[in-house]
Amino acid sequence: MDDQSPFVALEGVTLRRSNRTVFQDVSLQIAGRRVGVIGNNGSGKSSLLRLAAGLLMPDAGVVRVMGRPTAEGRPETGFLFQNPDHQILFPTVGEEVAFGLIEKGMDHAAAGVRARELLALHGCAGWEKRAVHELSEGQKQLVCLIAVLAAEPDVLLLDEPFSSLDLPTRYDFKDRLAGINQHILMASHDLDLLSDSGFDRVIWLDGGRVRANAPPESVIPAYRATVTAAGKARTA
Amino acid sequence: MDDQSPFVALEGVTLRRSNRTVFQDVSLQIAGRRVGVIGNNGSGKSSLLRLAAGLLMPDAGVVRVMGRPTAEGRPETGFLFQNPDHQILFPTVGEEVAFGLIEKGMDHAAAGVRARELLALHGCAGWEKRAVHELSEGQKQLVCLIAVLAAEPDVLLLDEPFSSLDLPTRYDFKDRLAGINQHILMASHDLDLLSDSGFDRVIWLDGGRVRANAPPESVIPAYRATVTAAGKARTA
Amino acid sequence: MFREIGLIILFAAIIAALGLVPRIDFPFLGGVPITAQSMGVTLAGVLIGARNGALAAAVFLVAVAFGMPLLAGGRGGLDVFTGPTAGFLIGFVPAAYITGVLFGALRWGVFLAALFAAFIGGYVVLNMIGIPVLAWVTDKSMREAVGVAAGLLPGGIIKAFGTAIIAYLLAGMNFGRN
Amino acid sequence: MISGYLSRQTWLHRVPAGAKLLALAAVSFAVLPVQDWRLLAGGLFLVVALAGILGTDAFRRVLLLRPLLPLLAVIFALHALAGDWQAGIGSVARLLMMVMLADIVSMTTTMQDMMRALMPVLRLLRPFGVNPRKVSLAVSLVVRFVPLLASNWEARSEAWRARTGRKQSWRLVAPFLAETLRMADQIAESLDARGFGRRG
Ligand SMILES: Nc1ncnc2c1ncn2[C@@H]1O[C@H](COP(=O)(O)OP(=O)(O)OP(=O)(O)O)[C@@H](O)[C@H]1O
Ligand SMILES: Nc1ncnc2c1ncn2[C@@H]1O[C@H](COP(=O)(O)OP(=O)(O)OP(=O)(O)O)[C@@H](O)[C@H]1O
Ligand SMILES: O=C(O)CCCC[C@@H]1SC[C@@H]2NC(=O)N[C@@H]21
Ligand SMILES: [Mg+2]
Ligand SMILES: [Mg+2]
Repeated sequence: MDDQSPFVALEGVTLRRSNRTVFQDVSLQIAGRRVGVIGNNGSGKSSLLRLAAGLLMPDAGVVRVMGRPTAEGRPETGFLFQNPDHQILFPTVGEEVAFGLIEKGMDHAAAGVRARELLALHGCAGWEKRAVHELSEGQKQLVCLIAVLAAEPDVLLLDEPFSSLDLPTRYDFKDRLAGINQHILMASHDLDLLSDSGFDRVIWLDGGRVRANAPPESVIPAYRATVTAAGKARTA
Repeated sequence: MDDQSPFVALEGVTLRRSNRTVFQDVSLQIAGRRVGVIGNNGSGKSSLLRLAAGLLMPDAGVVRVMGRPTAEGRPETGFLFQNPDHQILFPTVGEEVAFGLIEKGMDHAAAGVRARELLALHGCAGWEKRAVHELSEGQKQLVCLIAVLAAEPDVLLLDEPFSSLDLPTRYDFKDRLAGINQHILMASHDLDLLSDSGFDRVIWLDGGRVRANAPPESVIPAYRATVTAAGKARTA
Repeated sequence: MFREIGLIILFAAIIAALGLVPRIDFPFLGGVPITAQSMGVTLAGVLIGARNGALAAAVFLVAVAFGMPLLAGGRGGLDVFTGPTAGFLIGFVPAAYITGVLFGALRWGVFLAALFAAFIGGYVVLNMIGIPVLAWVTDKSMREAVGVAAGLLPGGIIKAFGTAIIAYLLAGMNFGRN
Repeated sequence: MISGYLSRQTWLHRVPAGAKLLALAAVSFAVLPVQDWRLLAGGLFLVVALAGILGTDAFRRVLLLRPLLPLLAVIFALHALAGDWQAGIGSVARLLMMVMLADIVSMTTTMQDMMRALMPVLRLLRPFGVNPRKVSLAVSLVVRFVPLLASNWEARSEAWRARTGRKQSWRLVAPFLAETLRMADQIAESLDARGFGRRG
């Protein structure tokens, strides 16, 4: 799939989550290699990512990933949950990272070896036997990120991947992501990161509507300006 | 208690968390109105806050809050957990916010009214009946923050309070915190926020040791420099 | 389907976690411990239904057979299936199933229905399978074995109440099912 | 995590798990109808000898079956009181033998080998809607969720202490149960997101 055709597309999508209408007849074409999603809390960023992952099905309309409707089967995406506790399945770091590889068909032993390598690559050498629930929050998020990247899916859906990471790890991943060949759709409140990490486009969600879908140079300053104005209004 | 005497003090503290020594004979005086805690993932920020809240007891040494050892009884602190899911106890937003007020002795009806007021003050008018687990992650964090501030404890221990908040809410709280009269000890990876929100001091933890305890103007650039150097080394 | 897998795993884990409650041994029970795990089995039947409850019990037993120390007192491995309480263990699966079926069928209100279903599943069914196997494996006479069943009655009643109370508490709140 | 697994590798570790399971099943069936106490005592002796050959650590591990002792004593006493001490010895020997043998198999087989060996059995259940891969994943996840239940309770009571300054209370039961059930959804969603089940 070339970079111009959309890797995720919403066509007349309506989404309700327990009585609350999150999206109402939204159409959106997401194309490019790296696309950011910004917007206030509750604007629908996580819901959009969940739709693309096939974790939520639209109440009306169609969501396509790589051209194929999610209703026809779960797309091959990697999903990083905003809250690491919602993602972690296994007691040890090694199993957590190996799981995606095993699901892709790698055999257990090879997956274990590969998991060790990947951990070492990200500065977590020797973590495989550590209990996941005894890690700090940032360490947990890092393990989740490594686990998602390990499986090398065609489309990466990252929900606030850096919210608990420390500065050096953030720098590391900025470089990592720039070198990645897959499609990335990433929700983030870290506007600096989105403006200077080579993102092709940024989507600005506002109360479930698409306010903008354009290069970061134009969207981010616009979002910032609105927000600062609103902030002033609120304190006034 | 004046601003010069420490509101939290560690005296020869050793802390082990399941076989891992987090702090080894650490002594640290934390004084000032607003104090930040920075450091890499796993450096011990959350552990320090948990010690101050009396949620962890040191294996050796003494932790004092407002002069009183935590071993003698839990200090009157407000604690914001890094992960909102670890904090939330009640099904609805209203109960969650009212809880701290009721604990302080306010009667149920009055607490309910006050909770509604506080929610409205922070732009969450009408949220009291909403189910907490149906909020977005950022909305959850906001509710937790409002709930902790509601009880107006003498010492506020905030663990990454803004990690999932959107820009307008961050701005709001920056102003809010500047106007607060209580002591604040706040762990954060948001260095910009710590440098320009009137923090008195910043503590830099590094692998369980105190690397610095000084005004932000000196600590934050030093941390940044080390981190960037390390980041460069890692990619090299 | 995924939600069901989550529930099955979770309830298997709940049965296992109830193994952390210390077991009580009385000499007159001839080696059959009083444990909280049979309550977990009835809880599964009541809360996630007959089929899923039985699957949760089965997953728990498979985990035990694989050698995980999940039985009360930290036991696990194949030996428990050749021991005197093997019948009770195997009985966990039909016990959960029958508890679930009864609870689903009875229209008496949550508390009473759960109480009755849990007693039948967690006491009657378990003993109907457990006692003969006990007699067989240990060469006890049926008479002595039935004496054991009588000794298990008070615990059986208490645990049925436990299941009923929890079912009642959970029915009173919407526990986050979307 | 595994109960009595012997990490030191012995020759019995190298015997295929399937063979060990079949042998165990065969012995169990063969030994049940036997009544002669001398035969049973002889069998028990062989099993004890097997543990001895495996090494002192294995032998000691088998002796951990001590909780069975009161039961065995009761069984023996009942028979003895009835005037048939030989039957008593026979019953005790048979029970001990089967339990020890099963213990030895568990001790020398990793969980993964056990899973692989039981796969064919699970496959037989396919017509009844049993998916062997799902069962084995479910089993490994059960282990994770036991400590997680405990830490979930810990987290609730920590939140309670942080916010009240008091010790945990019965009022935590409701949020604990609610959170626990929510965990089921999270497991399910995470499994789904991680691609589980896409490969048949
Ligand atoms: N529950 C726990 N049990 C055992 N060890 C733990 C636990 N929580 C944290 N640790 C360990 O203690 C050390 C300090 O962790 P802590 O959570 O204080 O770090 P932190 O500075 O808050 O990190 P982060 O920036 O990721 O939040 C780490 O090595 C971590 O792995
Ligand atoms: N599980 C849920 N059930 C019902 N409503 C939900 C649920 N999760 C989120 N919502 C609602 O859906 C809307 C969009 O939420 P979403 O999580 O997509 O926001 P978001 O943009 O990711 O916010 P944040 O920046 O806080 O992560 C919000 O109004 C939220 O309250
Ligand atoms: O742990 C075991 O080996 C199995 C114990 C089975 C105990 C049975 S279950 C029904 C009855 N109620 C009890 O409390 N104990 C027995
Ligand atoms: Mg979100
Ligand atoms: Mg932390």
